[in-house]
Amino acid sequence: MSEFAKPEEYGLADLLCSAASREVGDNEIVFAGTGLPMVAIMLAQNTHAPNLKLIFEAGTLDGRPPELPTSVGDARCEMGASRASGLYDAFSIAQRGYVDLGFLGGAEVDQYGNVNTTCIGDYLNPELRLTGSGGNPDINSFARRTVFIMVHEKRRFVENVSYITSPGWRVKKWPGGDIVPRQQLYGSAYRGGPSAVISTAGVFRFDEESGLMYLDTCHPGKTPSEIRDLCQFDLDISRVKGETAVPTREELRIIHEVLDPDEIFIPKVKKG
Amino acid sequence: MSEFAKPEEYGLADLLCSAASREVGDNEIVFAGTGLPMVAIMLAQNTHAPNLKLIFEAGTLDGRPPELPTSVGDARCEMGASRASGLYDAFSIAQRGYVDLGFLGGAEVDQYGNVNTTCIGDYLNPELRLTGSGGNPDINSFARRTVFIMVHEKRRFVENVSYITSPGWRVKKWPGGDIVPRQQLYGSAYRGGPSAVISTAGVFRFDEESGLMYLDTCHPGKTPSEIRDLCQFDLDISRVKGETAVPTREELRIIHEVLDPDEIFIPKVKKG
Amino acid sequence: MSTDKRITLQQAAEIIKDGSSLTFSGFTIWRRPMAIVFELIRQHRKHLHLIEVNGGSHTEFLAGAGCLDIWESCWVGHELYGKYGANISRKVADKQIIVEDYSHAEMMFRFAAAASGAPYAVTQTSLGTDIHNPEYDMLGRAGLRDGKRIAKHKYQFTEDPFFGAGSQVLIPAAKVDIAVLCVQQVGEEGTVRVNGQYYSDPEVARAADITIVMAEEIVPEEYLRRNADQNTIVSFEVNHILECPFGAHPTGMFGRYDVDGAFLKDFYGRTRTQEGFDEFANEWIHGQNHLNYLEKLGFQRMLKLKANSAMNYSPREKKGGK
Amino acid sequence: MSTDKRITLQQAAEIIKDGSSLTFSGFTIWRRPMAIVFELIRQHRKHLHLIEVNGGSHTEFLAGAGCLDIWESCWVGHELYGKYGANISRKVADKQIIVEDYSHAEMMFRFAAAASGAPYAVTQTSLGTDIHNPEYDMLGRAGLRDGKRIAKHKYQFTEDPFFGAGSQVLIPAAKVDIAVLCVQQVGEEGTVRVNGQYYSDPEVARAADITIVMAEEIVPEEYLRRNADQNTIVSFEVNHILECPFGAHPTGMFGRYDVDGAFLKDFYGRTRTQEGFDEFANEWIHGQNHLNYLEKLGFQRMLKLKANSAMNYSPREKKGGK
Repeated sequence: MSEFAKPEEYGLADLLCSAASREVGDNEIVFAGTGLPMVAIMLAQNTHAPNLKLIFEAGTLDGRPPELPTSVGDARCEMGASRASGLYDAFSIAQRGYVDLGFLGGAEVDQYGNVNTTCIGDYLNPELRLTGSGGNPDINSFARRTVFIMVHEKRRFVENVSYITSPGWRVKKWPGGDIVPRQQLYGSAYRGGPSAVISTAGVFRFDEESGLMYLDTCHPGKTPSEIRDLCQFDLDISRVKGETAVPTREELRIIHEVLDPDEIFIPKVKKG
Repeated sequence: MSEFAKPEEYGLADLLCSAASREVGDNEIVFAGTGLPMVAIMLAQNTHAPNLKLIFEAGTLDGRPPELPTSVGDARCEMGASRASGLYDAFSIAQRGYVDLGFLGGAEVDQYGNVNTTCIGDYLNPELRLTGSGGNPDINSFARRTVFIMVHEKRRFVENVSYITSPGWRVKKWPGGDIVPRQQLYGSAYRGGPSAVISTAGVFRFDEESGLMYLDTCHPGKTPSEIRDLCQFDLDISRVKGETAVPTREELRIIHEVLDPDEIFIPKVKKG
Repeated sequence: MSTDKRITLQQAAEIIKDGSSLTFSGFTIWRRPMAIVFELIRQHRKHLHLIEVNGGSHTEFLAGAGCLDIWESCWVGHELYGKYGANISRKVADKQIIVEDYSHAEMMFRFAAAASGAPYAVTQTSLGTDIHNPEYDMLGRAGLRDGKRIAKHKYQFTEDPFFGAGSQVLIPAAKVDIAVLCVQQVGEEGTVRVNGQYYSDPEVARAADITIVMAEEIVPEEYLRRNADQNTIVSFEVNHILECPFGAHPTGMFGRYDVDGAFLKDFYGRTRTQEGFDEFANEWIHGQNHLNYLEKLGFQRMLKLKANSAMNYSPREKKGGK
Repeated sequence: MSTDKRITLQQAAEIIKDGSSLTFSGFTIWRRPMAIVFELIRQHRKHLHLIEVNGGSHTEFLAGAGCLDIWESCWVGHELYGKYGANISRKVADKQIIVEDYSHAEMMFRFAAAASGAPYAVTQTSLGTDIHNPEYDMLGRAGLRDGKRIAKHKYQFTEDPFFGAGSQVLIPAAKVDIAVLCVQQVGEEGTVRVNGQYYSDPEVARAADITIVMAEEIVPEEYLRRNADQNTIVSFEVNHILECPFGAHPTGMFGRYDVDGAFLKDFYGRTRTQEGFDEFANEWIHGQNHLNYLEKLGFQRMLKLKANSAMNYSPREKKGGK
């Protein structure tokens, strides 16, 4: 492994991308969304996980794009792929249980890893309608692990999300809406759930028993109590392992020279 | 239309094939099984119904085979087809309601057009296990009209078939097995049912109200009462329209020179 | 041999009546039948019920122009060229559009059910989310669930009786009057060959009662039938066809042209307000036809978007720039 | 780069254990993995549970050889070369094989459900027939419906709650241990390209827990990946691959060779009795390997079956003669 970069050599997006890529194991089947998740996965593919299999929601299976696609519908996804088909295929494969890991984003997250990408405020009288679910709940329902990449702001790490778009470790059982453990509701489709949230402040994981979020590592320069203060719920900071590992120089080279030279998703750090 | 053939110029298989082909309208979407039904449909395609669309169960859609396929899985099916795919496509198209007409066969038929292709004798202790259903019940469930082509023997035109493989106009409502009108059971999937049985003795149709079979036309040389005696149930012969129209010389030419020159399905009549 | 299926762009839009339910080919900002969408706006179509696996720039155009009463889907935005659907968002806040939310897989399975003639699909996706919150059944709240084209229920829950797999959510088939597709090639008799990802095109074509296919080129039917196993949609599933080069612009088409990112960024930036949308529509849609529109875009722009035949995308397109 | 997926014919058969449930590619007498079927017979495999969309000559070989305990399907025969499945028929009468009957569409939908991870499918086919007669639930009668691999019920009835479409039959997903496919091309990493009709191959490959692909040729993976939209099955759905030219004989393969009708007629004619079957197996299967088998068939026969590249079938083959 090449040397770790110095603080002035990388930006926050580089750090997130590197941290996210380390969640991927070799040979895993990974479902990738547009943007930073896509860069993170392709970084893993170009470093420690050369045999990972990439699925793009629009219908590209085991894709090996030579350059970064702009979205999962992009023609760039299909270069070198095993099969290019459609969404029925992609979601059937996911529901069938092939997917090891999904990378997702969100506007709000709660302490159980429930994520909102639908609206801010009351659903029936929304302050702001967002993009909607997309495949977020689907990938999160079916993958063994999911990793969320999020901007860390206090208004985003909340007690209760405005709308549960994507299921965490404690979910609502309808019609009553009682909160129940995810496994109880999913039955034999249960395979796992959110395994990490990588925010701009730190890396968070979930307690297996309680389903509650805890702080795993702080990004360089942040302290556990600072990060706790950036959450509306009472974040468990008792299990912090230390600092998030920073990107290596080789990772930075791949991100900026190979994957995203045009800075579509990840800006370069201005040197000097 | 060319002249009708003389009695010595055609055989029983020619007569059946010609009669069956006349059940097809132009521009109809037709689901074809292997054997004589396939010859009949391709005869229609080569005469009065040039724009019929042929579906083969194995997954060929709007096929235009230049020579007779040996079965629906045959590579010959696919020449000139709009799309070659698979059974999920073929059956989805059928269930979606695209199919106007299906051509089928059977070992036994009852007075309501229920057909058996599964076994002779008690299902739990069969005298003879036959091929099984294949797509017979599926095509018959979903098409607007179905035409059965059968050998006429008294043991085949029965009061009750050993096993209802393919649904007629009165069917069994499970779990009790009460006999109910087909439309009642099929709900919005109801589009029609058996419209004709073409046997080696005559052409039979069904009364819209009672769902009962009646004799429509007798093949040349057969009388209504002879035909009634060839049925175990009390066949209605009060509505006979006359004789089944015989093949034309042009039809015979197409059958024997174009479609089946090797006499795979239809033997030539020995002249002189 | 067959009846002629060719129609004009104007006729295509006229088939879609005020109050029709409709759906489209493509995925977010790829292979959307934009030329027909623009024509619908020119013809001032109203009260449309848009049901789609996912939304995109075309949804935003229709929403901004006031064509939509109902939008049933899961996502809208312009990907990296505009992070959310500002027109949908504005009209939802103003209660001018009813939005019915499903998940992406649910929308796909709803169309797959309709395409195979089943009244509903069975899935385990999105259990425990607010997508299944009975309070958020917006078509139900509006009293529109008549059980005819709009199902009596948004969803139903049941248990798997066969393997004890647990809770299942049943979701109704997506029944839709008209599907409008935008593809690379269609044959004279309606056979469609899509190159690259086909997204949900085969299912939406089969789910709809009427299917209109707009293609970059109409090719001899016989050419496509030489390789039946490479075709995507069957002749008899297509009712009408038309040729319209660059008909997907500003969205992209595999093997033909890239997404016009700069155009979408401009649209996204300028249409947060109704006034902004109206101005944009006056500039690019009203008083134009497809050829004027292309002239206005100009050769330089279109040549930059043109895909390289070996790569199927444009190596010149900078993805909308910074 | 990836782990090597190549195995031998013998190893392929060894993956299928006594008591396994399995399924195959192909349609009646087309693209059946006969070389592996013969090897299973040589290895005296027992107690197999064969679940297939439809049966064919391979079913008859396995039944005759005593490999099968259970056969769940809808049809067996040799098309025009043998009008029914005499070995299945004999073993059913003797109660040596349990047959569970579904309709053809039901079998297809059962595999489609399994392939998409759903526990069951919803359909309206075959309502009112004896396929749904509760007395004829043969696996239930045998006490085998444990709700694990074999569903607790053969079917269930329900009403459509969404559109009032009426009675629906629910049919359980076809869960199966191993799928064995026979195709034209497989890449080194497992990508499959089927030419011509793909029958139910994509669904059975995805439904099974382990998928073995036997191909006429193993081709460079990179060759197939140049045109991803022409491939049929994804690399990671395939666990093992092997190359076996003429591996489908006596069944046919689109673009490669026709059905050997004379061989099937001979088989059908000689195997009505167990003695006849045993004699046929001693002549063609036991003590042979695939190469001996081809030598025994001889060049003349195989050249006659060889498909014309432009037509994808053999213009020389007289379809088994009269």
